[in-house]
Amino acid sequence: MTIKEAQEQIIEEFEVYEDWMDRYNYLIELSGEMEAMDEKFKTNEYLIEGCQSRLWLHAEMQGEKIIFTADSDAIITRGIVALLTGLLSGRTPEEVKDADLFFIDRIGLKENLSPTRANGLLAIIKQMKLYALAYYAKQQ
Amino acid sequence: MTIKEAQEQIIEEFEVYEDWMDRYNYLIELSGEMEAMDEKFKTNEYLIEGCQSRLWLHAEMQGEKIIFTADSDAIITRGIVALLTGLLSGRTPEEVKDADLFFIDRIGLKENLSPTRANGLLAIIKQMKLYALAYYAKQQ
Amino acid sequence: MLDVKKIRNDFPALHQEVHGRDLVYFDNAATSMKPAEVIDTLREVYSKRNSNVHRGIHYLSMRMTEEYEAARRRVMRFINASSEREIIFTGGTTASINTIAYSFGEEFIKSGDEIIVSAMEHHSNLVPWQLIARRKGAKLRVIPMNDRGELLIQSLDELISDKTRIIAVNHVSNALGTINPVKEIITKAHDRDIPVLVDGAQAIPHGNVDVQELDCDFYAFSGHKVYGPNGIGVLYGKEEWLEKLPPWQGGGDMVKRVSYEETSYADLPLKFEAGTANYPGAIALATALDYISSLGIANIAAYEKELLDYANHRLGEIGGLKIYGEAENKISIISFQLEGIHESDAGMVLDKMGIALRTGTHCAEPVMTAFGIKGILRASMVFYNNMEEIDRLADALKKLKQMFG
Amino acid sequence: MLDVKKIRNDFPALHQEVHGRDLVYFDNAATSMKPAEVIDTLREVYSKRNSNVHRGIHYLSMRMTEEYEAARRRVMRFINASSEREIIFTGGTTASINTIAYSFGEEFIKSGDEIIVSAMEHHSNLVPWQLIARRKGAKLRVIPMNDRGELLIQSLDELISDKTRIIAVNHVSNALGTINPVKEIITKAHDRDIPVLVDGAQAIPHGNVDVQELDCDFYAFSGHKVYGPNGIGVLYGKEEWLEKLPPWQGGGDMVKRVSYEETSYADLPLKFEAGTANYPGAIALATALDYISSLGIANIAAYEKELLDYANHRLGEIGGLKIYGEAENKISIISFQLEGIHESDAGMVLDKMGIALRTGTHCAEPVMTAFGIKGILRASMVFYNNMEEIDRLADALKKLKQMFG
Ligand SMILES: Cc1ncc(COP(=O)(O)O)c(C=O)c1O
Ligand SMILES: Cc1ncc(COP(=O)(O)O)c(C=O)c1O
Repeated sequence: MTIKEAQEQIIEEFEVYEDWMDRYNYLIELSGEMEAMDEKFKTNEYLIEGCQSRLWLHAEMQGEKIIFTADSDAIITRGIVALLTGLLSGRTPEEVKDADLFFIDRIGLKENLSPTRANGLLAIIKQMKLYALAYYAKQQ
Repeated sequence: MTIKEAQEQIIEEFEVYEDWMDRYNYLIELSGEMEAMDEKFKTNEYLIEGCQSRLWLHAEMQGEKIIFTADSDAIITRGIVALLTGLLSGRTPEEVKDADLFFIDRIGLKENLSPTRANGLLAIIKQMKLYALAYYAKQQ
Repeated sequence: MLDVKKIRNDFPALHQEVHGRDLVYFDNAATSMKPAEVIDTLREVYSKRNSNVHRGIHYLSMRMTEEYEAARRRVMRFINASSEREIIFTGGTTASINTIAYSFGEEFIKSGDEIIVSAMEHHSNLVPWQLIARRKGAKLRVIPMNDRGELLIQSLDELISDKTRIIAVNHVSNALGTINPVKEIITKAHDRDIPVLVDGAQAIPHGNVDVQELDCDFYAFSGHKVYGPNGIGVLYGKEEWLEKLPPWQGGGDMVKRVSYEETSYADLPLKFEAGTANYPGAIALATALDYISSLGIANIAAYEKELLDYANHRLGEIGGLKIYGEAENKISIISFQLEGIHESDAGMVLDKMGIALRTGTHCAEPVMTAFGIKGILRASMVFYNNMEEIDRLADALKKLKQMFG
Repeated sequence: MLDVKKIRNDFPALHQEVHGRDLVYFDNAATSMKPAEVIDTLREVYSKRNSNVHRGIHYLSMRMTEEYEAARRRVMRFINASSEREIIFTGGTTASINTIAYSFGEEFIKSGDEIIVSAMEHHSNLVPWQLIARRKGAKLRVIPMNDRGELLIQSLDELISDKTRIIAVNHVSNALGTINPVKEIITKAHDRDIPVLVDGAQAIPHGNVDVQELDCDFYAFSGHKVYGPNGIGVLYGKEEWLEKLPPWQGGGDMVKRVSYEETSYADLPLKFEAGTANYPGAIALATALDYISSLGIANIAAYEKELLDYANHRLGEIGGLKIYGEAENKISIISFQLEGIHESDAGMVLDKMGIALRTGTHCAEPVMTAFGIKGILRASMVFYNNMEEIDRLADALKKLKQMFG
């Protein structure tokens, strides 16, 4: 599945739920399914600034692919992070750096987060892209 | 004529004029009729504070009576001052100090002056009464 | 005593839906809704009587000036100040406190001096003092609190010293709801001739404040938290203090005589009111104060106590809910956390259920630090809230626990 | 171009009687009347959407925050700032100028330094600089003017020296109407790396202001003079300057992290916005700016020029009437005296004829001193005024002369 197809699938899943309470429930579920991050990465070095809740992101290359692991002390944030790592982890740096993340607007994610979380969302995406760019540059 | 009677007369004269334009005209007339103050008293010493226009007041005893002379560089103020000196000059200190100046409220003078002038009016009356009090005390 | 149903009709903003649910507005400590009278006053002033105050000698300006000065007297009466010269209109509590921090600070605080604040100050009554302390090389001392969120004012006996120049303390804590014993603090301070500034932002809306009885030297509050508009606030100061202090801001209205060489300042209160006054705001604030006076401050306080008791009761049923701030004496604010649920998750979900409350540090980070937490949820209730709304909150919190369970 | 008849209907306060006569409102430089849209915006915000901005994560608070930040961007576009980080909401021009006088002054002005102002400053752009000069032991230097009320800016070459730290000058004089050549002043100042603060209180309502084109470092104006509400104003500052300056007021919203030991400040623009924002005021101000944009600033300026020309013509007929301020380049303000008639007599009688204009020193005492007078009458006209009103003034002045003749 391409990143584009995977996003279509997310959108479909979200559209099943009429209201945001159910969507939050879905995000909570996703959060529950996501593996916990290795505690050793939960340090300031991996912390993303600008969120009310704390949010950590780690990236490493395994072969040709970037592997993202992430975590948050807030469950809904963790659910969103699960969406993002599910979407982008295990892709090539090139795929990640070029990805157009249209699902965010389509499901109205930003509007339904608090401003600091919307900021956090943008910050984590930016950070993912930065990692991808760095690895991509290294590959060239 | 007592101060009270003189005030009744002022009130009557004002009531002849229906609107304040005419009353101002009347004050301008009074100003024209009032003798100019001796220039030597137009100094800071005799200046009353708190007016937009300048206002001087001088008092002296002639026999048993206080003689007030006053002046202003604004004509309407001068007219009001003429009213006041006309009313209080040539009275005994006791009369002046005890005078209840009801005509001011009755003709709505304060309401129809600018606030700084209304202040000036209060300030000059206060000053006149202070003079009267001082002379009265001396007489005792 | 209060006819809350009727009162709610006075507040147009209460009657709206949020995410398809009737709004429950429990964010009153952040800002209050406004009664129609206040909103109408603003409209009337701007559309019928508007004109700049002071110095004008035309009718509209004179009338507006009178109205503005009458508003000052209405505020004076509301807090029982002894003279209108003691009432300064500012932009809000923050501006009021900064006025004193700068003016008093420049005149009376020097290197090595000390300023006493409490462990539960809002940033607005902390940062201005930090700034002046840094400029002058002075030090902040802090009145500690216990784990119920009550100040340990006995400690004042040790904190106060010959170096103490001023004490700045909140009357009611916005984060914990604690009503502080400011009168005792003031008495202790005055024993040593130390003036006291009281941050009354959260006190004014909830109980009778009598500055003469308190004997405070300065008292600050905001319009927008007491059912009035934004951009207006009050600084009360004892006349003898205000006379002694230098002006803070320069500009129109605060001067008597100006030349390039020499400038003299206006008399009180104008000495501290530089620039065009927010007279519509001041008049609407006076309307707000009259409005709550007409309801009866004692009635308001009594009803809000009922709200608090009921909320304590209903929230007490919820397992894993921990309340922060359990002072003997508090206003109708409940700050809490749900075990295992991040406050921002909770706030976001409650929002979707139509319940507006505040999450985070509430501009009182040191309070959070003291309790070893990063943030809390705060439900702040006032006289137009009712028991059903508290039920809605309790039910929502139960649902929340299931969701995140 | 402008349909003044229709425009007048947008301003409810214009339609009233004073002393039994239709109001002629010529006191616009003191404060402007407000279009219904502005008044309605305030009502709507307070009655439907009110909620405190920033930090809130509930719907109303988030939406209000967006609206507030959108207002900031609307202001940014109006003056063509390059970033919303450069737009700081304050209480008004006076507060804006004091912000810079304190913040810049504390950081960059020391004993022996010089601050340049002009001979026609409003007290709000003079007293703050006097205050900081006194605190720091600095000196004020003054750009002189000629007897037409035009600044002699060649003299800047002599005034500017290595000691000059900042130049603070008004864009348009409230007392004389002069439009000052601020761009030239700024160019001269920047040649020597000296920043310039422009007091734009009287300029913003009357012509296009483009801060990037001017290249000014700071620009200040008030809401209430530009058809917006009181209690709100703007401080524009170049980002690079605002980054360098220390915060002025301490409080909520202007901090990032707070503890009793250490506090770090928020990013721009919030670093300079301590305390609860006047968001209703900011939003209504943006409405006012949009309103005049929709009329077209160029159209406004052109029509106001017509008003000025006509007023010059009609007042020119009156013997013994002396106009103060005859700059080549001026806005529709006429300041004048009638020979032998005290301005306060004249103002009082004009008031009874329904004409509201201002008398006195107009918070610009040094200007009066320069002309050797104690005060003047000022008729300040804007786009909702019309030729008939000017006729009424001219006729009234003739009548006045008879009365006092
Ligand atoms: C040129 C000028 N600067 C500054 C001000 C002060 O503005 P405000 O009183 O709104 O702060 C005014 C208006 O009074 C003014 O005309
Ligand atoms: C206790 C306390 N002090 C000061 C403030 C600051 O008030 P404002 O933001 O209206 O200036 C607040 C409110 O935020 C408060 O709750």
